[in-house]
Amino acid sequence: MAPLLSMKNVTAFYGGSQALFGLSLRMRQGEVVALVGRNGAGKTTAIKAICRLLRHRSGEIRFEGKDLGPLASHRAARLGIGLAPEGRRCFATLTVEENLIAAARPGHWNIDSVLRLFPQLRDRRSKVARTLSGGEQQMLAIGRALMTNPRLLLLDEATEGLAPLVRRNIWEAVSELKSDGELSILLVDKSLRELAAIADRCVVLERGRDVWSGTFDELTPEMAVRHLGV
Amino acid sequence: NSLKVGMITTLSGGGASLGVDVRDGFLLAVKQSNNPNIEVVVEDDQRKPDVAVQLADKLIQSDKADVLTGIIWSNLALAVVPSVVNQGKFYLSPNAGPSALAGNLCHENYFNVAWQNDNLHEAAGAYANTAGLARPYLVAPNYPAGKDALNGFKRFFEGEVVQSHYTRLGQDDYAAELALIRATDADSIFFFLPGGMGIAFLKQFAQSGIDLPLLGPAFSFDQGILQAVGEAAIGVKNTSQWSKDLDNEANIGFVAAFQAEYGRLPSLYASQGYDTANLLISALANAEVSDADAFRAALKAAEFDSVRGDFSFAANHHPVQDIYVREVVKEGDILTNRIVALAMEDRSNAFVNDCSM
Amino acid sequence: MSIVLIAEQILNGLQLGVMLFLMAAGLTLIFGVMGLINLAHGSLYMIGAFACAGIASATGSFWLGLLAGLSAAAAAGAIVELAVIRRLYNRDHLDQVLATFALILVFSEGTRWVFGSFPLYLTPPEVLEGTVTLPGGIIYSRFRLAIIVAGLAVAGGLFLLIGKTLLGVRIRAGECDREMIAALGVNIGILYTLVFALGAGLAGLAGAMVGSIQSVQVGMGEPVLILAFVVIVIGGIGSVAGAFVGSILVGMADTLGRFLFPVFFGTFMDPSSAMSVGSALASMLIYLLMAAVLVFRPQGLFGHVGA
Amino acid sequence: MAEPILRIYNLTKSFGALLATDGVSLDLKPGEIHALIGPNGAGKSTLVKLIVGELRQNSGSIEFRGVRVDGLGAAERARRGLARSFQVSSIFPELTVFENVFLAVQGTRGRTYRFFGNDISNAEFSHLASTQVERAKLGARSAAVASELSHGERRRLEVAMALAMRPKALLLDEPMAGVGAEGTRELTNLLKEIRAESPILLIEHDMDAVFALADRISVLVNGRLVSTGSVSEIRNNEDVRKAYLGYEDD
Amino acid sequence: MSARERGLNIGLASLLLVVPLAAAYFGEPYYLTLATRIAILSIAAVGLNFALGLGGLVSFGHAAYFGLGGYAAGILANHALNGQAILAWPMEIGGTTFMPAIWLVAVLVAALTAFLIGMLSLRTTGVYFIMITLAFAQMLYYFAVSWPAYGGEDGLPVYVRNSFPGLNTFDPVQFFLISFAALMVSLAIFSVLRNSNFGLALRASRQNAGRLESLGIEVFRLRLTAFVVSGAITGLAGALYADLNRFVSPQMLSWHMSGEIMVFVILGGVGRLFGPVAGAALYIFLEQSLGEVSDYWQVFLGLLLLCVVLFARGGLIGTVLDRRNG
Ligand SMILES: Nc1ncnc2c1ncn2[C@@H]1O[C@H](COP(=O)(O)OP(=O)(O)OP(=O)(O)O)[C@@H](O)[C@H]1O
Ligand SMILES: Nc1ncnc2c1ncn2[C@@H]1O[C@H](COP(=O)(O)OP(=O)(O)OP(=O)(O)O)[C@@H](O)[C@H]1O
Ligand SMILES: [Mg+2]
Ligand SMILES: [Mg+2]
Repeated sequence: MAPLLSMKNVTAFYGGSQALFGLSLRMRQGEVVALVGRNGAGKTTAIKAICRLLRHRSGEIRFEGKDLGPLASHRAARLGIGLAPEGRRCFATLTVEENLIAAARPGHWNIDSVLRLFPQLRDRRSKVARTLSGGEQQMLAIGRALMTNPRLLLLDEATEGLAPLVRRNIWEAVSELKSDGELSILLVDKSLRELAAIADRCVVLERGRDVWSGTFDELTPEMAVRHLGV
Repeated sequence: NSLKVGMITTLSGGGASLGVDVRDGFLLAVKQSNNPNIEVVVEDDQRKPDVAVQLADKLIQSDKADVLTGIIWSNLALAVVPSVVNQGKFYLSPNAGPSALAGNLCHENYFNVAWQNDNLHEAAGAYANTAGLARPYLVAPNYPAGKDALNGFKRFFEGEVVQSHYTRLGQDDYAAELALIRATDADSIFFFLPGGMGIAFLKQFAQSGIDLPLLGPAFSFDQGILQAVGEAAIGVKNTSQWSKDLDNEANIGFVAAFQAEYGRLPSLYASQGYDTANLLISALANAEVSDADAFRAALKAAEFDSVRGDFSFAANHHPVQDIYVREVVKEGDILTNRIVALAMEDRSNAFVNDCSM
Repeated sequence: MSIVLIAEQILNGLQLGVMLFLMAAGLTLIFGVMGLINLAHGSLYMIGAFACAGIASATGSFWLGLLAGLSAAAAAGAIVELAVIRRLYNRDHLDQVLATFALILVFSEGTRWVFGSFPLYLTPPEVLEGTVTLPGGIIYSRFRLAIIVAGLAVAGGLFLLIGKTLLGVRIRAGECDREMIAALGVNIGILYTLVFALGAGLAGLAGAMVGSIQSVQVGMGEPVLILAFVVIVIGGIGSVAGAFVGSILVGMADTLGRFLFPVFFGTFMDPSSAMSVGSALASMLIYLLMAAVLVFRPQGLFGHVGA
Repeated sequence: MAEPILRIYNLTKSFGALLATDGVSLDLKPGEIHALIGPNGAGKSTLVKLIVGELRQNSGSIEFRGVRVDGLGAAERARRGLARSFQVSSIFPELTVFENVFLAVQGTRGRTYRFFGNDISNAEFSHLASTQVERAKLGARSAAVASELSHGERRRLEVAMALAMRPKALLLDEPMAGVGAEGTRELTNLLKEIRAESPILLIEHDMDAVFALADRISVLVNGRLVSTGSVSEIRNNEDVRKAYLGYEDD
Repeated sequence: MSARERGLNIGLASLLLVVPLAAAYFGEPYYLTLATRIAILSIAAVGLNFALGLGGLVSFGHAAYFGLGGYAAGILANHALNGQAILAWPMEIGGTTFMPAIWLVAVLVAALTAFLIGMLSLRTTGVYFIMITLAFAQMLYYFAVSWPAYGGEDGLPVYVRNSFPGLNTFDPVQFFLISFAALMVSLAIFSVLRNSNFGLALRASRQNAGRLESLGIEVFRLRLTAFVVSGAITGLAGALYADLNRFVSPQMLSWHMSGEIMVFVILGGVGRLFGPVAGAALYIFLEQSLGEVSDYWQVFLGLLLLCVVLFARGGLIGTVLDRRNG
């Protein structure tokens, strides 16, 4: 079976400066993979390349065997890639509800199920996103990505700024999704402890390359110190 | 005996049609003269005073023009003419005739071959007397030429002016003004609204249901824009020193030649450009431009066949000419003008005495 | 000064306002909703008027002309979006200013090239000619009434489109973050082309209608453009309701100013200076109005803080 | 006991019907780290904005170094030593990292209206700026244009700018967010160092960091301060555990 | 500023100085007038570039300061010639044709107006700012058009050129040199200010105003200062322009003028020291040379400008520098 997502030797640049130096990565259907690495290691860049917000220069990115290289980002998204981006990027002048429906596609996730996941958004349905608190915006960004009913969900620091309880709820929801085996998730997050509890596998990035990959059990403290500084 | 003419006129943008006509009339006359010694350099002033001033510098300094001409708009003329004549060059105006240049700023090297700005308005006032229009409502834009226009109208008018209404320059909606007119007891309307303003006014007047005789200077009823106004203009009286049906040999020849050359009927502006060129050609036949005094005298003599018939210069170098009343009529499919009356005979201008030349 | 006259002037103000709204509607769509400074909007208005005049005189039917005006402007808009504007979304607003300034030159002089320097003939259709008498004895032009109706219809339609449809939501989302809405799977490119064409078509419609009672000539779009900008800034950028209210305010202020200022100054000045001071002030009035609104509400009447 | 540097009293702020800050009283004493925690939307950032003057309170007062400052503008408060970092990084994208930090020095020193010449050549000022760049572990990126920074690097820059203001009181809005595990550890050490120079009001959702640093913790829920206490008090407070921390066990 | 950019600037400056002088020497004095025009309009654009390029204040009303500078010069000269006092009370103020005095008045009048307009319009941002600056300029425009005392729409002819001690300002070469020197001075001011503390804060205010406030810098005051400086420089250009044309008119106050000044800045490269010079020079060069090609030359001008926007990012200066960098 073709992997859900495969990246081979991907390089990418911002203008003249290189950010990815030959990154490779494979994900199976239903898998939850954590992408970890120091600040500036290239995690976000990898995610941007997958959803075509940044064109890679060389290498290959395939989703379900289909080459993403020539696709515009809306085409890639329609293949089933959903993004909760770093820095939230909610549509500031739209209401919560409008944010959610703007790019919704039919499926398991709809307004009701998202609001069940984030009850706090329910009271704020008709508030414009700009006036939400940081955490509320973060919830909205995740909810918005879910509303596209993706098969691959990209969560880039999606729990940043969320209260511990909310974070727990999200992780619980993620494990539920995971147990359905329908949704695959590529995660970037800072708390290794929390990642370890839910991710199947972890890929360590350093200076734009994947330097290690394996389960969290295999990630020894020495390696964690060497690659992640902890 | 050669002559270099620099023509600064408006060839681009909204006001280009006037400049194009002046240029075409002028060049037609030059062509007809078969005089290889006349060279004309044409430049586009974009209707901007600063551009016009710099073009004048260019024509004088680089092209070494002896005579300048071509400017359409009074404000551009005021910007350009004084510096041109102060540099010892001649300027022949084919259109603009602001009062300052006829009065205190008059100059021996400046000749106006069209009219003093007030002339057509004065004629309208004079005609209103004879046509029995006793209570006209006057409309003009709020700028110097607009004020001159209404003052010109009142100069010979003997009745009672209901209102002198000034609108915004460039205004294109006249609903408010028309409502005001409807609410007065005016018996006629005199308006000076050049260009698109006049077209808009006439169309809206036709839609307003107001039924009063209209009177205005020729500018809003000239050949070029009459078609755009359409039937709304039929029957309107307008004053002009020229009309294509003026029955003299020069004019008949001009109208035919212009149509043959350009495939359209000539306009007032074309006739003025044509006359300007012919004046120049006649002067050149009698004097060399290098001899300024002789050339000036030759210009002053105005020994050319004007398409207007009799033509001579007053002391301040502005025309003395007849001014007619025309009526807009439909000839076949084409709207045009027909002379219906003589409004003023041998009209000079009101500023002769202000000129100390 | 009679009641009828005042009523008629109020109606005139309303009508001028609606006329401005027809123009401002397209602009607020492009400008407010898409976040694009389009100086060439006036040119699209001109294209609408010229196409209408051209087709109306060729076929003898005003209605065909109107259709032609709308479609020609929409088509021009779509072409402009695809060829030029599309490349400028990610750029500084200033690049858009320069590009659309260049487009004005191309369109204006191009139109003159094609149609000549003289104004064109365009007159309202026969059914809308003449006047009707409204209750209270107000005599009013049919065509102006028709403009009021058309403007109200456009206002309603746009309001629903932008405020109540998914299309509107997506367009506004695109204005906040084009990249993001694309990353969520929306083809924002084609949406923007459509919106731009729609805005352009509205400008064309305005040009065709207004051209029937004004002058169809090169450069006719520029003064209206400035007025339309004034309108949407007063109303608050991107708000259809704001554009509508702004239009009516500007229309009223302009008409009533022209009408009342001379009367007002006439109470203590001689008539001729009252007329000239009054009309000078009237011509500044809408700018005064805009400045006043912005000083007290920097985001316009219906705008959002920070938007 | 030392006088508080910052004391807010009965501060209230509403957005329409929503009471975002509801009669909050709080103080910050010299040398302490006072953590402010609470669920998302509790009003923590709003409180910071009120203190620094980005928002105007509906009622209540703010006293800073013994003087009422609630009538002053934000810039004036900043010059008096109230420094904040932003929850969502707020930087000058086209300036370099160094220039970003340098502006903080220039601004708080009131040196902006120097029309001729600049203070970058002034050793004292530029040293001050580069020290903070180093402290935030951005030394290698000092000359990079800020728009080229990764998210975590921006978060660090955010903190560096706040430090460069030579604050008398430091209000940090989720400084640990986005900097990663290593960054959190580095920042924890840095804040320990800084508390001597300036007391810190720390807003954080990273409880490990909060528990490691805070002298006192206040809990804000729905705009109201529900409790204030030491780390262990809060940690063991049943309500807080349930409503915010979300762990029944530990 | 990179060494490359510095080199390019020096090249541009010398070109602007040498070409017209050489042309005049070889009997084409008109190029002097043209170069003078470029120099003066560049000054106006340098003024705008200060507000727009550094401070991000997109003023669509800089014609106001340009025109006021022009009218200041025109009115002073006019009164000097006709001998009437401008103000009879409370003290008698007459006109003058003494250039430095005229410049001073022009700069002060423009600065004062910029201060007043800035006080009101700097409350707004973005497009609202664009439009409110336009609104104020339009008010002045309509005022000038309908105010009869100084010519209204017809404008105000000056007839002579004002005098500068020790120079013959009627000599095109000398007047060009005066204008060129004024341009260099305004560029020097721009450059010094840009590199100062003030300039850094101003550039920062364009990128993120809210953040600046939290660093202790009042954005409003900063912007107002920049706006006044900007207006003053443009006002000086207006005074020189009046002298170049020996004529002022409301045209100088019109929105087209504002638009043109802005086009110069964008065309040359926003925020670049020599952007306005490059922009004005190219625009005026095109205007001159395309006119020969066709009556419809503006179509070609438009198309060329379009190409510049689409393919030359960062204006002329930006593009030239990028190319060289490879
Ligand atoms: N400008 C505003 N207009 C309306 N409501 C606002 C505004 N700013 C904040 N709010 C609301 O006030 C409440 C408090 O927001 P605040 O940003 O202070 O929360 P917070 O405690 O910082 O949360 P988080 O931990 O998620 O950042 C939220 O419900 C938010 O939606
Ligand atoms: N817009 C940009 N322009 C130029 N360089 C960039 C840009 N964005 C990121 N970079 C650089 O690319 C590299 C990788 O950045 P990326 O954002 O992928 O890191 P990251 O692993 O997500 O880090 P973080 O944990 O801080 O979010 C960094 O060196 C960063 O400086
Ligand atoms: Mg990242
Ligand atoms: Mg917060």
